[in-house]
Amino acid sequence: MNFKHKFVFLFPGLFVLIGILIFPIIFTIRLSLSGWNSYTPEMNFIGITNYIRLFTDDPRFWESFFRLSFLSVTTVILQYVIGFALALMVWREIKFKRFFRVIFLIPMMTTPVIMTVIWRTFFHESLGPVNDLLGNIGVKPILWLSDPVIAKFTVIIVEVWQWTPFMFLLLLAGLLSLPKEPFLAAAIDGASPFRKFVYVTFPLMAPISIGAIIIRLIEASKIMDTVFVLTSGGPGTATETSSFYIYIKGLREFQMGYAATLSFTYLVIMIISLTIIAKVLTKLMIKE
Amino acid sequence: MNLIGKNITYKPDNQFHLNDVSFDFKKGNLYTILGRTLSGKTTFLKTIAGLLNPDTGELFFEDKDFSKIPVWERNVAMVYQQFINYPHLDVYENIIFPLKQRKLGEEQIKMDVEDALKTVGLVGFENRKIQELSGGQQQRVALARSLAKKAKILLLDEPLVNLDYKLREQLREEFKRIFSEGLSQDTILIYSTTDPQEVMELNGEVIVLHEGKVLQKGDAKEIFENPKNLKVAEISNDPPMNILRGNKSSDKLNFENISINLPAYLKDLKSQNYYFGIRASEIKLDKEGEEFEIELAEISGSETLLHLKKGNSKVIALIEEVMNFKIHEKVKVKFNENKFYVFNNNEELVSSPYGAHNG
Amino acid sequence: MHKLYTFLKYTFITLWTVFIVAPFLWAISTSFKDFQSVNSKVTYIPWLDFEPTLEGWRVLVKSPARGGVDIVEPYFNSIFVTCTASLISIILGTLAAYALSRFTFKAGFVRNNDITFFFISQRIMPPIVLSIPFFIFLSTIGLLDSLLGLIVVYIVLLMPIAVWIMVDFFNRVPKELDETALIDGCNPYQAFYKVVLPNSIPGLIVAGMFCIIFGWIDFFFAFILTFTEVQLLPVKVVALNSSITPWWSLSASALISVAPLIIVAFVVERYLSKGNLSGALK
Amino acid sequence: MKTIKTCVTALISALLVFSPVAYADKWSDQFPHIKTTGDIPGECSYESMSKKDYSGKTLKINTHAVPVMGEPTALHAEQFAKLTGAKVDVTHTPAGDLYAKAMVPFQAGQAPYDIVFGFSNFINDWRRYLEPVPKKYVEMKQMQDVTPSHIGVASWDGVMYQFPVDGDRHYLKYRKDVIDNPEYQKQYKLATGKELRVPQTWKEYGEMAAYFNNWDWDGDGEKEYGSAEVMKKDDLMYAAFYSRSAAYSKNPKTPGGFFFDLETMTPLINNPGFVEALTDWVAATKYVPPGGINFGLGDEIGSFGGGQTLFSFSWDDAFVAAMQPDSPINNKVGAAQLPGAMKVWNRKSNSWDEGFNQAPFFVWGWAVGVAKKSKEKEMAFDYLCFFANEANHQADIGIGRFGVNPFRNDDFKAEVWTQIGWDKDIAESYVDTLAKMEESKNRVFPLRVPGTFEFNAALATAAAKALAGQLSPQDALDEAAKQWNDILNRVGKDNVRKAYSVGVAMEDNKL
Repeated sequence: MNFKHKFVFLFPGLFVLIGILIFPIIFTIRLSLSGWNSYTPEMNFIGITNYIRLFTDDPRFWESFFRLSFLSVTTVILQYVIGFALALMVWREIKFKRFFRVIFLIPMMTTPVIMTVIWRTFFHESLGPVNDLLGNIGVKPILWLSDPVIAKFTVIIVEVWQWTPFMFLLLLAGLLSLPKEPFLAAAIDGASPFRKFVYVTFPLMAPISIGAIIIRLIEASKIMDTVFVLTSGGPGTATETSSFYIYIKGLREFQMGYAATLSFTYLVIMIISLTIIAKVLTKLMIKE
Repeated sequence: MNLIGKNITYKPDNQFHLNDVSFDFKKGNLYTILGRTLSGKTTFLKTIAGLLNPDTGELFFEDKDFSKIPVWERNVAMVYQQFINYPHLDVYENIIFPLKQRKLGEEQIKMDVEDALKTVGLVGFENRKIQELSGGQQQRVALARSLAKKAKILLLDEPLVNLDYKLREQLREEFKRIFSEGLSQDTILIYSTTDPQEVMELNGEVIVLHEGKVLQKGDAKEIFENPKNLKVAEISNDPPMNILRGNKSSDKLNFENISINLPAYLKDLKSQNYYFGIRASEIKLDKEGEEFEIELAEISGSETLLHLKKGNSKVIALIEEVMNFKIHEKVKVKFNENKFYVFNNNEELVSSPYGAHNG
Repeated sequence: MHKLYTFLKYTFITLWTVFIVAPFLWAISTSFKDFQSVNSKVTYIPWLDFEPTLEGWRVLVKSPARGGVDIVEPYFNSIFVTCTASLISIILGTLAAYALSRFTFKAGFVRNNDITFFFISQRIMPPIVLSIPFFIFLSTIGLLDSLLGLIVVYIVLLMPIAVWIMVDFFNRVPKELDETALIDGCNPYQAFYKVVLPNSIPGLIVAGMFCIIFGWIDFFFAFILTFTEVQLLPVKVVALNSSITPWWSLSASALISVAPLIIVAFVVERYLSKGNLSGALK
Repeated sequence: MKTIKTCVTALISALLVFSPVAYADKWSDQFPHIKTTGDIPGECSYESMSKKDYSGKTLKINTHAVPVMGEPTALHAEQFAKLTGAKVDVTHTPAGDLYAKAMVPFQAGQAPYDIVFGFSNFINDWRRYLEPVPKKYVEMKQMQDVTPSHIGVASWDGVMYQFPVDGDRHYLKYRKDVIDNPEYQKQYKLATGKELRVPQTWKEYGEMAAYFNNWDWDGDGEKEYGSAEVMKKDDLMYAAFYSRSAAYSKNPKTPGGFFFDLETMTPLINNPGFVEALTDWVAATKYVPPGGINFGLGDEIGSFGGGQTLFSFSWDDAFVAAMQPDSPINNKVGAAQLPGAMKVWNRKSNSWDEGFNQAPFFVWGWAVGVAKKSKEKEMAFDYLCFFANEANHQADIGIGRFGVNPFRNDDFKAEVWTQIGWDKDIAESYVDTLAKMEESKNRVFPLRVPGTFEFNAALATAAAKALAGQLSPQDALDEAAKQWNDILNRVGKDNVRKAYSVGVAMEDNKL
């Protein structure tokens, strides 16, 4: 179909979005070419000095970026696997189905920046219940927040708790909308549950899976509230992620120009890598 | 006062959906578009409806430039192969939807709907939800909506293809009745299908479409008896016409491993290589015939389809009763030598058992 | 084999439920504690392990002059901003999604998919990237520290979600449905609101749910873009985080802030159970 | 004449403060907050404020979260509104975001707040957006009692930008019931051959903390630990590091800079003094409670105040909180100056000077200013003046959670504290500690230069890496020093030197 009316549908949303965003984006790019900081709050022009600094003299940003990649990929894979498993389990008849479905949805309704405060007390190494309960069965206190390696996994645990419901909901809805015929066919062939999953369910779910994974990757890559509240990027810089690092540079140290440089670079990298990931996933999961 | 299309071409993404199609449809007539899946039938109908704008070409209706009129003002009706109704409305609301849209008076609407319901046999189903109906009933609702509208152009896009065999047969019968009773002389009815049988039964003007191109126009009998070329012969037969490469000698038709006595009507044919076509129904089991090996036997309805093989020659035979065969079993079949179509190396019809000779 | 599977299934579900519920139980317990019960040793059960107090809850409605935070007004602000921004995003997003799903757009190398990606890509930007430009932007148009200003910003945040879900949804609604409506005499607008919209309610519910969730849980923009006139719930709650963290009132506020969304969870589940949402989510 | 008048009012107010009976007047009836003292006459007393009329005007304030500073701000705002008819809007912001919350609008040329709370070391970044405190307030009686150190902290180059409402310093808190316990003294002597006493040096501190670590020494059935310290990166932790470094690096024989050599602007933070302090600190990770390496100030206060550790050192808040009547260690804590060291680095001779050295760290504390772009400056200063009036101040400093700490000569009297239920010897050791810090001639003031945040953040990141074992102390501080040089180049050496010279002048007792 092709009518001139199509513009009436598209343009309000598109122009509102562009209208609100055009200034921030141009501003960010311009800001990234300036030396704006707390002591010289001016939009001066310093060329690509900031970019040179980023690419030659800021290993911390790149470390934070690779850390972010690790954290977001790991959490999203876990969320996908667990979310899929849960969705499969409450897909068909099961006792208290509706109860479980509601329970499984709730974590994503919580405000991360508030809920993580609860997690912090939960994992508090000496005053939190986890180490206390583990202590009762003779486990030594685990340094949930202060060991550089374990702290990463604590962040992952919290993220998985918060966002698995998102995967769960998308995948459950996907399962519920699957056509019945292929399952009947498989049942007639007497396929085992495992084979049924591999040859019927999973291929049918592939497009939904890709969509869900990409969206979760986008969201997970912004991970910041959790880190901010849980560990402040510590111990050392062990849990610092890109957006948290940008936050530090921008709103803590007030190197606005440089933070804009980081932002813009980050944005470009993310758009490119997400596009590639989407392509690769499509290749891997959908057999022609 | 006709619906006239001139040189219509629609070619999105550099692929022809319609390729230089012209036609002249008269009111009160039934036209069937015959073609395989993806041959451009739906595109053809949508172009007439106004859902698609052709890249080039002209469309006139009642002497007006139809392309200037948007779809919602064209007064056409269309039934899709998917059973498209408004799921949020019940049967009655579905049918009055286009009438309300045209702001007809309530009395008028009521009468029209009752007529339509009666015609499609859904009286008493007015308050049913669409999801509660069977596929056939859903398609009747769609048809009723189109009929109630009394549109000047009624488009049916493979309306029966998604129904099971039995329903299809039944509805096809009803269609014949509806088309003859329920339509005014003002209406142009265009019916697209992949099924040659339907074309035969509906018995209208036929347009054979392939890859967006019109291959042949004419009445059903003409298409059946004189397919202009090999492609038409394939499309207009189900199962498709068997095509065998062979040559004509002085008194024989020779195919690989098989030779058949020359029928009288082919006497004047030049001796050279041809494509020979023969319908599946013209190959019969016969103890006197050639021996073939069965590759596959399908039973469909009251018929049996045999896929046969001899050397590299493969043919399909249609047996008009249900029989059981084993695969690799050998059977003897005979070709009806009086029913051979002959096509030259350009795949054009040279000779038909029904008389047309093109050289 | 089957029994083993059932056993494993219920074990896994139970474990996961415990994992999900645990922090809430801990928060409930903590919300009745005082400084002592939190800081001297780990305590769990009120009366048994510690003497419960309602102080943590009282703080939420007390005036700051008496050591409280008074979250009542921010609570309603949050509800208002979230719902309004969600509504606008859904309206604009649904229209755009419909256009992207049904019509073909071409401008230079830009195609439908690119426009859709443009919408969704707005979610890639971490809030920090946008916070300062938005500050300048809103101050230029005089909307800093106002509900309207926040709504404007949240539209950018939420519309991509609405577009993403609705494009998917519309792609699953047969386009023959709208074509039929057109043929039946509807112009494209009528076809949209008389036929497409009434059949898109499941999609709209899911999109609405995601918009509400992502609007409700935002902290960063609300934090940067408001001062004294308008306060949203998360900002107010985070402002509890003094140098002596009042775990008890933070726990209470965490519980209170999730409460309205649990209703959303029930609504969504209801639609899921009826199977109505099936088409809504890809 | 003026002196006499001051003396008289001081005398009167002193009498009022120390009178054992609650003083009832019409103001304390209306405002129970000041029921102990009643209104105390002064420029910004309740009486004086009630004569002002700000009705129809609105005052906007951004302050810290409730309760620390946030609660007194809101409380005095409410009182101020009642007295003057003004409308006062108060917002609360977590400590880490106070800077940005004010700085973003400042830099955008906005003044959404009339009054902004922050830390005193924001002064250099903020002062161009702040209105200097008008002469009439600087010269008023109420201000005369503020100690010179705190006037210095609130001022830049002789101009006061921040209105003194709080005084801050780091000092040592210890568990009296352990250190003064003869049993433990014997036991400790037996085990280590050393005296158990208030630690005089960081080495002693470390030894004692290590000894009293990870066992139940107060008999409550829970394990206790050696020390609670702010080790969480970015959460004021660099202040803890400077406190630990002062004794090793602030050499009275080498004036001219603690953080930088003022002449050459070479960062000093990787010299052996700082490295020694960081080495001590890394060792300290062994005797903090589990998770202690991730403690922020709140955790530190909670941990020490909850009776979990033997030592703690940072702001007053932990001490005052621990001394609240409902605290489990009420009257079981002592205060002392920060430990010293038996050697101090001499950067001139490039060698250690042996001998005891101690240097108090006047860490930044709460500070508040009035925005230059504010339209209600007069009202804003009146509010601040009212906030800090004597009656309010006396009432505020006794409430631990308020975070208002002594900064007036009057505060350094034991009676102020015994009155709110402290044991006499504790109150005396407390005021003695504070007074000695004021008297010290070897003080360290926080870094207040352009880019303060970047410098501190770079140091905190490096120190955190050392604490987490990612780098050795020397490497970590070398990395920090390298970053300091980068920042210097970005900001401009001369800019930093100019600003830093103000602080150095205070340290060298020239102001």
